[in-house]
Amino acid sequence: GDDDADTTTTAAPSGIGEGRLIGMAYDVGGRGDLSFNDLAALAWDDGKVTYGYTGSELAPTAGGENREENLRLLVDGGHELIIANGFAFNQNVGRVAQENPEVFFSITDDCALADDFSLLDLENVACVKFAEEQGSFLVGVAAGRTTTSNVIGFIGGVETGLIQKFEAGFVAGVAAANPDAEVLIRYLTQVPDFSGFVSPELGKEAAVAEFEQGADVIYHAAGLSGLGLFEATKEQNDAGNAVWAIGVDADQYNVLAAQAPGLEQYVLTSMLKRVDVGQGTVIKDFLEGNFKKGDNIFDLSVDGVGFSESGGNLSSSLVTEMNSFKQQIISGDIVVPTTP
Amino acid sequence: MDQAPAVELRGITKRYPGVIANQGVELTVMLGDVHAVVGENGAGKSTLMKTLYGMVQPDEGSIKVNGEELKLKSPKDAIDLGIGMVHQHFMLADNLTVLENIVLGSEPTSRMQIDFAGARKRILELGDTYGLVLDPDTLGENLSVGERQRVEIIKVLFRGAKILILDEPTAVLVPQEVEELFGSIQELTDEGHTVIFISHKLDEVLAISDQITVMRGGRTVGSVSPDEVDAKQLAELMIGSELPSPETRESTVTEVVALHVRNLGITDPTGRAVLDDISFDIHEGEIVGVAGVEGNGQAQLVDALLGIVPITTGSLELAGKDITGWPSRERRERGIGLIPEDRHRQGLLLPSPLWENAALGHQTVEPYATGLWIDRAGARKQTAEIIETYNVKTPGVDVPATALSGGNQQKLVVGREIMADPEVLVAAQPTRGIDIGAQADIWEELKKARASGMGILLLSADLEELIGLSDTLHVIFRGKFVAELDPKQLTPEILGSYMTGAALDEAS
Amino acid sequence: MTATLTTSVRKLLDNRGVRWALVYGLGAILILAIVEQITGTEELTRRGTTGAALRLAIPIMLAGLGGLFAERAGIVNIGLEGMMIMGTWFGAWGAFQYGPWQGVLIGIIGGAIGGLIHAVATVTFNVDHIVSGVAINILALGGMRFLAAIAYENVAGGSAVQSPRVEGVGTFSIPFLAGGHLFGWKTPDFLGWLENQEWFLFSDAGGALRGITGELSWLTLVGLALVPVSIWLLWRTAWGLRLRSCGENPWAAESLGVPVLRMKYYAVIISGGLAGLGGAFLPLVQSGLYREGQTGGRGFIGLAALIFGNWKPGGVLAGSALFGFGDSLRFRGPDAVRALFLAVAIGMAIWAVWSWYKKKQRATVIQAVGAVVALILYFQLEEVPTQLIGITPYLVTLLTLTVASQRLRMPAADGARYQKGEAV
Amino acid sequence: MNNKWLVPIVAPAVALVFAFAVAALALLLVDVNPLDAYQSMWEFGTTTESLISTVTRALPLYVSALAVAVGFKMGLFNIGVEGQYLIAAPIAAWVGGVVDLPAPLHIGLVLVTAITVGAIWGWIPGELKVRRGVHEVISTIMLNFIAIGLGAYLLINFLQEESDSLTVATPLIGDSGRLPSLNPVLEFFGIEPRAGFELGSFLFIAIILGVIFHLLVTRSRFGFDLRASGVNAPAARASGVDPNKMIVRTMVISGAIAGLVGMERVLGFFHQYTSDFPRLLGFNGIAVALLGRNHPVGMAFGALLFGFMDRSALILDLEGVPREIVTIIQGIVVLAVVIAYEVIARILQRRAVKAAAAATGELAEAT
Ligand SMILES: Nc1ncnc2c1ncn2[C@@H]1O[C@H](COP(=O)(O)OP(=O)(O)OP(=O)(O)O)[C@@H](O)[C@H]1O
Ligand SMILES: Nc1ncnc2c1ncn2[C@@H]1O[C@H](COP(=O)(O)OP(=O)(O)OP(=O)(O)O)[C@@H](O)[C@H]1O
Ligand SMILES: [Mg+2]
Ligand SMILES: [Mg+2]
Repeated sequence: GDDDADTTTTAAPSGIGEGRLIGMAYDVGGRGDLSFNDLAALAWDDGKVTYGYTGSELAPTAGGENREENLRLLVDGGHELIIANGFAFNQNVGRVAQENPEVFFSITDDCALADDFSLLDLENVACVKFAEEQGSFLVGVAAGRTTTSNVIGFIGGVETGLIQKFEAGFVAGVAAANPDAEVLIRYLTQVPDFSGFVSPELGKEAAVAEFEQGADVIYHAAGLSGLGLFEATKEQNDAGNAVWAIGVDADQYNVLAAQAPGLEQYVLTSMLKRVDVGQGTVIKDFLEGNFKKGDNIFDLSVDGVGFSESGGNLSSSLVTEMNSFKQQIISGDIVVPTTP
Repeated sequence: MDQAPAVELRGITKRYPGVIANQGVELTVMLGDVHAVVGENGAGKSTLMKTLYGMVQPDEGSIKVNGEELKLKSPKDAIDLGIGMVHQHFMLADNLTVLENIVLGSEPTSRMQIDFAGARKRILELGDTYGLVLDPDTLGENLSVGERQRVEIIKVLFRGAKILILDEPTAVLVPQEVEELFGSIQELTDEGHTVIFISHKLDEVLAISDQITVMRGGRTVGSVSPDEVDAKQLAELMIGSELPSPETRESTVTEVVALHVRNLGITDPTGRAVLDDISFDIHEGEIVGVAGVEGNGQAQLVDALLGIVPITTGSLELAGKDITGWPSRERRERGIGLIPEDRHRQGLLLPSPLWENAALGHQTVEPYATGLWIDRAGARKQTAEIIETYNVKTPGVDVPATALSGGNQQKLVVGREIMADPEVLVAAQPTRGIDIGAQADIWEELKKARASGMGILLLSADLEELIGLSDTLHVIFRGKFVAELDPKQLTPEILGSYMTGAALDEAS
Repeated sequence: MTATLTTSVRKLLDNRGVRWALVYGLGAILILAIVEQITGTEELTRRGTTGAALRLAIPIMLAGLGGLFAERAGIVNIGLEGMMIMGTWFGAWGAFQYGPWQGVLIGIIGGAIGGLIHAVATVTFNVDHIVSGVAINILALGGMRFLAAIAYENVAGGSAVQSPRVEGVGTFSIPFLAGGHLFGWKTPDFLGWLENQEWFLFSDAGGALRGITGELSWLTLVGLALVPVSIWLLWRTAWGLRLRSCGENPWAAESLGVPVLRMKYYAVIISGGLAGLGGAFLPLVQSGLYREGQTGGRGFIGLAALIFGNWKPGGVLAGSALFGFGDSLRFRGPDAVRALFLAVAIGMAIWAVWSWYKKKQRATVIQAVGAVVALILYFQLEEVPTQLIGITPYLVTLLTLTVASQRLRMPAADGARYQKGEAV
Repeated sequence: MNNKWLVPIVAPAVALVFAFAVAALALLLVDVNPLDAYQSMWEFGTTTESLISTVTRALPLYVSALAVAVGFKMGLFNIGVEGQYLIAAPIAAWVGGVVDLPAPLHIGLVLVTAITVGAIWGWIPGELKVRRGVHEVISTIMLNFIAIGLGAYLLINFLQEESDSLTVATPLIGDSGRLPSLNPVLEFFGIEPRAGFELGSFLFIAIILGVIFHLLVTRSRFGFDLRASGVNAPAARASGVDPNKMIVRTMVISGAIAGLVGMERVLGFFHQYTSDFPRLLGFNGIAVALLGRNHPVGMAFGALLFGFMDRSALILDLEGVPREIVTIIQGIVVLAVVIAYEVIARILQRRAVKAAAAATGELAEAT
């Protein structure tokens, strides 16, 4: 589902952003996390080229304490639209957006919230949300069809509600395709320890354990820690066991081919969570004067989530089956659960 | 003979901040001699010896060894020249074996490893030759004082030293052990070694040395032959005046029991009794002395009286009250004072101001405290009074305790304990390591306190002091009180034989 | 040939440390095998479990060995964490620039630089060791962040907080035991075969040993080799004796012509180098890249392993292994963790019986209580909550220390401020 | 005698200059003009908003430093402040969120809860050290990790309030449980910070804690025992101090103060505990304690310095200068300051000894 997604963002008139300022506030990890920060950066960078706007980007410290300060700095810097890339910004955006009604904000994965976590309905905040469970369902189907051992692994980075959405969708997908298959579920760390998203060594040990327990396909929703899964997958294959990994967020076949060549061929598919599409859409809408407050849902129907076919590891029959599940989800015949 | 002297020190001057430890010191030691260096505390003996051993670099002066003028940059240089030193304070690592302690720094190696077998053999040979028996594989911590001494000497011999410096080797030994040591020294000089020997004990010096150098106030006062002088003359050379004595005058002992100790016993975690069935009384106005070789339970006795270690058996009564279960704080508040044996370890807060040091041990009572708070003004005033009464030489009450000389530190400790007027004062080594002048002052204060009705428990390694000050004298041996002696009819030799257990063997 | 082999094996067995290691090792496997029978899990003695345990243990052990060298020379090194951080950055950078083994070397140098700073502060300037160590931890964090920002910010796959992927040092299997290659010939995999036989105890032992003999990283091998090397260096050579004497009684050492200050410098620099190696292990073996915060407190845990191991190399290894084992179980599901509590209970019960036999009443009581606590945990926790799985290794370490800690003995002059010529 | 005041000023000043100089070299290496960088840091850092932010950042650091310093004073190294506040904060915040009381009681209850939980978490290593000889450095390290895990367990299973949000958080504390902002006071003085920057009244709590710390340590009998134990444990013991009680009490007090570390954020800002609550305050508190030499005023300056640097560093990102330079400065300052103190202390010690020797006339006697 790559190609249609790109067309949605590139059709805008160029030059409409000249002289305007759009700011980017990453979440912990910042640019270079090979994951959703990089995807947001992609949208922002592309937009600069396409529309001609400028602006600053900021990343918080490792603990993330200064998220709100970063937002305020960007406000002070005169940015008109500020992308807050991560659900952890929800209350921060809630406060800053109320204080600065003239500035627009776009949050990835969540909405502006009041201090008591009630939803704030603000004119100047867009909520970019993804139906991760739907995409995960589809790769779950791929896993269920591919496994020969009927044991499938899931590795979550940190046990948060967000990652549980991935888990729930994936497990449902596996069950739909292969009711006999068992899914092993491991989370690398627990809140408030968020290092599970950035620890390839933990990802690797979890993968090694699941492979040893019989899994032959493992899906990860663990950010950078997923690198460990890919390494373990390669080692297993080198040792003669045919096993697969499923990537997340970006098309990890392509990412690995560029940055860790040699690992990509074991990527069965990736669950695409198109943060670039989501934020790119908001940027475009904003510049065109069509800023849409509140929920901007990116699900299968708009190719906000999906799966990748890079590497050609999915058989065409399987792709067909996945696409048919996709249609059933879009049509509402299948409702994918969001909690395990 | 025109053979060059083994050691020739000329014009050695060493300055420390505020002190000139050595000033133009001259020392000539002939080959094969036992050469004694005497002088009161702080005369500069150890400094001079460390200079010869390369541990201290002199500011001025020259060093000749076997006729050759040299610069000694570190002990390594001295060791290479065949000089060895046994330090005043033993230099042993408790957690290394005797063997390791001895070979350290001069390890025989084969194939990149220490040749332990070869070293062990050498050590046993040396021990045989000089009568220094040792087990090379015990840990340093398990050694008695005498054994430590032997290890130190073998250390030196192991390095093939021809010139041995022994800095106060007899201070911690009982007379019988001193005999053994002197036997070994004899063997050494017979073999052509040169020995430099430091001691405060003039009879020893006269007995063993071939030549004596006297130091006073950092300078050499002269060099004499033992045939020319007697102990009294030597002492006068040392201090420039008559020897004071610790003699007490008339008895002040009363009938009132200040401290009543019954069947006191302590067992250590391994089940060994370190104190066993100890009973004694201290009356008001009485000094009770405890004699014993170091490590026979004295430290534990002090700790037990102060409540620092729990006792296994027995009971304690202070002025008629049972204090067996009291914590040490309460005991101190209710009248047990302590002059600890090591003032730096147990008696002082070196970096803290004098007034805090004066309050130490009395920080919960007036005038140092009011209620839950420290009374800083009161404490300062009291400190000034101690300084005044006990003649502590200091610029003020706010200088850190480190700034004071040892003797003045000790006077402060003695002063604060006596001024607090305890029922019972535990005085451990009250005059250790301080010079004769300060020593006499402290003896005087202890006598005064006794006269005022204080009960005093005196533990000392100085047998003269014990015999001179005590009204009653107990001998402690392997954690037991083995004899009660009358100090009036006692010589250090007899006392020494009790302390080593020799007299007991004869008796039984 | 066989004669020399048997004599060298016999010589090895004559060593008390080796004998005890064998006894403890086999005892542990026996307990684990019994627990597996009782609980029905198979995770405790799987090769993956022990393999992961070893991988997780090595960086901790290297930090602990680093601490050992420093503390044996009398310098407390709480800056191990910082030196490890320097090792991660330098190791990854070296590998990125030049290649994996150069990375190892540069990682060691990076850590050693941290050691040098600690030595200057504590040995030359006599700064309190803890203070200096804490400062180095902060400095290393900031320094490596800064270096990462300038080295990786503009590199594909890198950023201010992480390096691009770097190549690791490769793995190795022991021939015959784990089917390693010998001159290109793949030898039989004896332990792997044994593991699959389902013979009680033997297969468990086979699995557990297969994990620590097969697919080892070369760096793991280096790390393991450093244990006997350290023992040899510290307890057999003159240099080692001198170094230890500085931690036991530097004044005595000085009086015998040992260059105490220089020895302390050596020790602390080596300490840093070892911690650096432990740090470099993370990018080069475990994660394939440098990442800020990657050490995750392993330096501190290394310090704990050092104390746990009573300041002895074998003890450090044992402490790290225990920790690594607990840590490896958390990836193997809640049942495995729960089973571990049963193993701990049995172990402590045996220990209590031993103490009772030795007539140590207090120890018996405490160990028995420890056993009961572990047993209660085992029965009460139907399934260990996921949030608590992660803390298992810390809990087990703390519990073990609480039960054991009386026999520890640190170097007598550890942490003492030493100045030349101040000997009394 | 004015040495007494000179040292604590000169040593840090020298260290600061040195640290900024080293950092300047690092900046030159990456082609940044250090003077420009420092100037923009200064300009940004001294705005009203930044100053408020500086104080806000300094408050938890200060409390954390106090907690560490209590231990340091007797030679106990409480590396466990981190765990103590991270276990105290969620529980205290939860208590604040589920009760409803009149304002002072409400706030008081939350504070007391935090103190109690922190004290318990500090008591464990104290008791383990005394009873089982477990070194406090290891036990507190282990307990830090355990606190984080246990905190997560409690938060997720018991303390969290169900909401649609992905953020896990305790229930919001009602108005009566919130510390008021001091901005009205600032406005009274004509200072009107922009919205979003509030000077919290936790400031008063921190000041009171500092005063209590000072009285406790330097004026009370307990403090005397504490310091004596730190300077010379055997001497303290001989003076009647029970070292075991002292260790336990000190760890409990240290833990109690540590429990308050998170309260500025809980009561003054978040009004709840969330899964992304600030971490590392305990470790940074150690640095501040070292910087301020365990002195309440010194630590206040140290905390403010760290706060100022953290805040002013934010501008560097916008200018394309690596913000990490500030952490380098912080690390160097801590190391340089202890070295500077050591060197100056040695010089002074030498002088004091000389003066005392002169007074006793030993000098005259020897020459
Ligand atoms: N390292 C030092 N720093 C400062 N002063 C010192 C140092 N070593 C010795 N002194 C001083 O030098 C003087 C001589 O000391 P030394 O130890 O040589 O005396 P001594 O004759 O050996 O005394 P004792 O009989 O007590 O052993 C004393 O005043 C002592 O305080
Ligand atoms: N009696 C014992 N009971 C339990 N464990 C023991 C016993 N003796 C030795 N060990 C263990 O075996 C290991 C080696 O100890 P051992 O003291 O024999 O080695 P070593 O080489 O003599 O020590 P070092 O090198 O410090 O002299 C240690 O980890 C110790 O815990
Ligand atoms: Mg002397
Ligand atoms: Mg050994």
